[in-house]
Amino acid sequence: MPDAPLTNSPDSLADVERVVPGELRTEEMLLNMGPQHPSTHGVLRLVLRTDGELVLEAVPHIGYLHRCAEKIGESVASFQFIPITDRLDYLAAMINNQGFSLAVEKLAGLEVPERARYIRVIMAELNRIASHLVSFGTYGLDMGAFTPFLYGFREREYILDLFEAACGARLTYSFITPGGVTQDLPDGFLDNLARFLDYFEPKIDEYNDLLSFNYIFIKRTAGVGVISPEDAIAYGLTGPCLRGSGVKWDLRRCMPYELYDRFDFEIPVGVAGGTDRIPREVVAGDSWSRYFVRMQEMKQSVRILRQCVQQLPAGEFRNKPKGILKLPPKEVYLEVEGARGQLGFLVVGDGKAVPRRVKIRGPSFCNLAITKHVCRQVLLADIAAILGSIDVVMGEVDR
Amino acid sequence: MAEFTTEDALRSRWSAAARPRAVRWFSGLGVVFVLGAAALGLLATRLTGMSYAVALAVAVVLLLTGGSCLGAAVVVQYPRAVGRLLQRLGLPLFLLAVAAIIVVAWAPVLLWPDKPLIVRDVLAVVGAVGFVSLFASFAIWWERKVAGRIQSRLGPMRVGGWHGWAQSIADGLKLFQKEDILPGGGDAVLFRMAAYVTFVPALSLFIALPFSAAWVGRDLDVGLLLIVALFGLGVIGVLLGGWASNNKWSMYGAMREACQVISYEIPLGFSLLIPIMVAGTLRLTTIGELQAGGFWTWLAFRNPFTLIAALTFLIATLASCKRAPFDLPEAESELVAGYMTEYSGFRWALFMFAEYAEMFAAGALTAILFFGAWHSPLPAAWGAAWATGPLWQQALHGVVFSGPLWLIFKGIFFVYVQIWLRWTLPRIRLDQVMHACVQFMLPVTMVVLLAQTFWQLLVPAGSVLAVALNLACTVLGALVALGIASIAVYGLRYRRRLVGTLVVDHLPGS
Amino acid sequence: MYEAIAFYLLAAVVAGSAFGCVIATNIVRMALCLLGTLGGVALLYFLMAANFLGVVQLIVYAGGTLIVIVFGVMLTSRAAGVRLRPKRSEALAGTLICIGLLAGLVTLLVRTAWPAAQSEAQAYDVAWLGNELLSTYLVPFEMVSVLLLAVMIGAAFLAQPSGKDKEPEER
Amino acid sequence: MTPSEIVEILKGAFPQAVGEPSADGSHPGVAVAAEAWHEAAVFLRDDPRLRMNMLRCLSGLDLHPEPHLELVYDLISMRPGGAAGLWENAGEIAIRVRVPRDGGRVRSVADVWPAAEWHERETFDLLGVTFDQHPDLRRILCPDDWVGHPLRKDYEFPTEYEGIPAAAASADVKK
Repeated sequence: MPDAPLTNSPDSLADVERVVPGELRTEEMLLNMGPQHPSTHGVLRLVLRTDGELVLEAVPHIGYLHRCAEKIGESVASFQFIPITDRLDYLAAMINNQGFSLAVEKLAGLEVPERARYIRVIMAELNRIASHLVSFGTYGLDMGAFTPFLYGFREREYILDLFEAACGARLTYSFITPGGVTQDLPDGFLDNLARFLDYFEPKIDEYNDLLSFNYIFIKRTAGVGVISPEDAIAYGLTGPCLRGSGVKWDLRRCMPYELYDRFDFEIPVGVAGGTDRIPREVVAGDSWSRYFVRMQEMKQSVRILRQCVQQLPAGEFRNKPKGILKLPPKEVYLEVEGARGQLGFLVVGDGKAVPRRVKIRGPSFCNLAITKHVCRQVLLADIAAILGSIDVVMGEVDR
Repeated sequence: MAEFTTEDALRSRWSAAARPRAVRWFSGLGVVFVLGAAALGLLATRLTGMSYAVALAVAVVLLLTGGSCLGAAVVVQYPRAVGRLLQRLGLPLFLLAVAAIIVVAWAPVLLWPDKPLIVRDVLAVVGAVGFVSLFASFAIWWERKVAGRIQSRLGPMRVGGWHGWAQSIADGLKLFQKEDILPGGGDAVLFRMAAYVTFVPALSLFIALPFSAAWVGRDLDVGLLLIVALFGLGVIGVLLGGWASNNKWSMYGAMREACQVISYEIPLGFSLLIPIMVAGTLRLTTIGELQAGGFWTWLAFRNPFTLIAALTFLIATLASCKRAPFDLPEAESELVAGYMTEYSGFRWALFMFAEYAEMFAAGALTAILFFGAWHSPLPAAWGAAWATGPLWQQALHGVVFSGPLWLIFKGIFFVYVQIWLRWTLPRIRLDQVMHACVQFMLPVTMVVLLAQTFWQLLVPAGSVLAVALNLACTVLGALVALGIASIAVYGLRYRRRLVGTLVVDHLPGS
Repeated sequence: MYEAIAFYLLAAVVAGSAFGCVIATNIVRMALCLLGTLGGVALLYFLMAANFLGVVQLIVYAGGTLIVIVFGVMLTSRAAGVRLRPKRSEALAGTLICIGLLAGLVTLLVRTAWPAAQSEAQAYDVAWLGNELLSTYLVPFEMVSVLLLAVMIGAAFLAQPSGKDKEPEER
Repeated sequence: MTPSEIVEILKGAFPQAVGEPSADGSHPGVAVAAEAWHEAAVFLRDDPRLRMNMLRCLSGLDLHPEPHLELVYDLISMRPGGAAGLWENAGEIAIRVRVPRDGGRVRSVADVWPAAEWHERETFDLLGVTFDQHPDLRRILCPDDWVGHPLRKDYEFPTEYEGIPAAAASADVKK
């Protein structure tokens, strides 16, 4: 290429030995993937060291969406921080609200009415479905199938419609708040929800037929980016990425919070192929497993939602604290099972309304850290497959 | 440089003062031009010979200019009324214009039987360029409509009125106006050339592509080979464009394209050999005329090997037209847009035109070689009387039994298949593309080639075995066609009307 | 007359691009010029009603060899970006060789007794060509085939990965 | 396994380095001396009784005006063998490591839990703790040329960055 700089290498790339097997080698090239690239799902930048189509190494660079959420947390009252949590994992904002609210409640010793807890579970599970739908759609897009993307967004639109009815917002809800939720469910919400579930549940199978069991899709994702359970745990992977590796670990089951011990649901995990409907090519821990765990989780969320609709009690929707909520000088660390993994909040109070420290453990942050380990000796097209299956949201990575 | 403010952006170009001024100018100029044309016309009646022709030509040009000016004045004065009128009458007017142009272009052919070859060639070139641009506009619009329907959207609905029919024209106008950006550090000459190097072969293959036995630019004895050669030439433009863009992603796209197209030319060539062997010629018109007698005579249904060859040919054309699932060179989720990343405006449009031209050529070639060329599925014997009857009967014969319309229809059908696949399937990875070529396509086509050789040596035409397998393949083909048709009918029967918004209240059951 | 115009036009294109190919300093531009030359020669063949030869020229040289050249240039490290400036001695040597070649060709052209132009061109179509190749010229044809086979085997042998890692990317 | 049991096992192995468990029941943890932290980390991970295989989170706290920064490592032991193939929580604990505010250094545990790599980079970036023997200790969220460590309580907001003024915004925040 004329005048193209071939070495814009950051130091970390300077002296990694050549590790490619085989004789046929061409010149190595450094390739900047992102921060504006369709497959990096936001402003992630990967520096790829490539040899032809082969990627020898991928180094992620983050921070392009850093909005100082933790610093803001130290300067606003806990209620005021709820809208900031919306903007962490903006595809599953309800769960962020829920996680922070739970941490504050635990710190301040705030009781939550039972109806509010049910509403929270409904919202969290709906949001999990919405988030997984986006993941499903964009993963199809990464693999070059455009159509599932629009199907995913079509179904998500109904969920957003339900959210809009409940709280007036479609993306950044600020609905779940310390002590309960900001509003009671509107009239007809449960009917609409039940109708949506009836409509949506068979659609999951349809999408499995369309994309999950598509031969090309399987060929593109099965056996690509395999993460062993040991690696997954060591790298702190959580959520569908961890379960994709075959580790049956879900906070909703293993360390239940809210009301999750009341519901009957299963924890889907990635398994080796050949059994059931799982294709032969699949290895536990590969991109396909991570993707398929999400598809199955949507079904389980539907199950939980159906139980919620049946059990939802009448009563208060919020236990509003009297006056300003002061946080005692204690410390609490709490994790919830977000759509992308365990979302943790460490909140330290010091007797004032404004917390002394808010630390956010973004699941995508930890999940993304493994890319450097996994994206070695893969093809350029596999980068999209691996990144898409890890399913990061940069708002949560950069906070 | 003066700063461009938001107010500037918001200010309408046709401000209150500008509009009457423009109307005055346009109408004034228009009247002057028209009067001038009239005067010149009057003058011309007095003249003779060359000067008469020149005066007449100038008068016509003046008249057209004046008319345009008057038209512009009307548009500026009554933009909304003209817009509404265009929404109503745009499509009929457009279709009329196309028909008129075709008639005007072909009138000399019909009225001038002993035309010199040069006239025929000029017409063929004009026809090819016209067809390609018209088809590309249509196909882009159609692809967007089909994609929309597949994705439960509507696709373009606004421009021009009826289902956004003028979308491509509007896009084309937009592309013409766009800035022609040259990437910094790139090779400007090669960057400019690349678009033409891609476009010219894609266009020139239409010279040898017969639309029917009579409707062909040049009926070459090596027509098929020429088309295949020109198919392969477009790659050079893509390679040069990708390289000259000074963009690593473009480079990747160009490399992928070269790898893929060169590799798939081999199975493509082997699949081509089957119809060549059956027909014993490279002349496309002869191959086409071989399949005149109803759809059981189509080459694809001749015997199992030709059927397999037809399928491998379809797959190979997908790869050489870089359509999904082989769209790696422009894979938007991996390479952004591959070799086209740095192109904009008209040059980008040239690449698109080339792509759609190649798509149609591939579809038409599939039809000519395997699926009955320009013949309808009806047996030719039924229409034999019409073929030699009076002119209206011949015209009817051309529509019902065999003629360019059938080839265009079939070509569009295969283009539709390509669109359909693109919006349904994910993309293959590069190593899988190569693997599929070398490990699957190549052996299959070679075996088929060998088998076809022995078939032709050992199984005489008309023998029981030949007839039986011909029948079996025909039935299979008919069943597949019936299946597709029934799916289409089912879809039409149970289609759900798309509502404008996706709200829970519109869910089924409410 | 048309033929004459077309011939001179094409000849100009061929000669011009050949000249450009020689004087270009960038190897990829040379490839583009080569495309002009090879394509122009193909068109000259068409002009002489040697359709088959023209098409083969397009397929083999313009569509095949040229792409492989461009491809190879781009793959081999930074050759594509290098500006080629011949040394004076090289230029001199090249000029001498070209002059020698020109002299030889001109001599040949002048000495050969050309047959008078045939009044009507014989229709040498593809079928005739095929028959001739497989009957009259069978031995040379087959020898060329054997040569090509040997080249293919040699290429396969060279490309074969030596050592342990036979399959770099097993999927 | 309860946090106090974990602390006892840890104390058995490192009597000097391990402090008293924190009284605050909402986030049970134990202080470990910075010098012994890496050994303790290996022990926590490898001891068959503990097997703290996942580092969930690393939070840095600024204890201003005390001259210390506190690093809180949240560890959990995940083991298979629950009902229906479920993995279970076999104990969790927060390890607190104190380092001085100025020039605080601690040995990196990225070799013990790879998850620590990015967490440590973040703590280095935002709080200014140096992790020795870290494979790639660079800023992660802030740009490489950023000045200061934003999560420190005495952090001065810059008035501009690379010529981009931020004076008005920083004035607001300072109040």
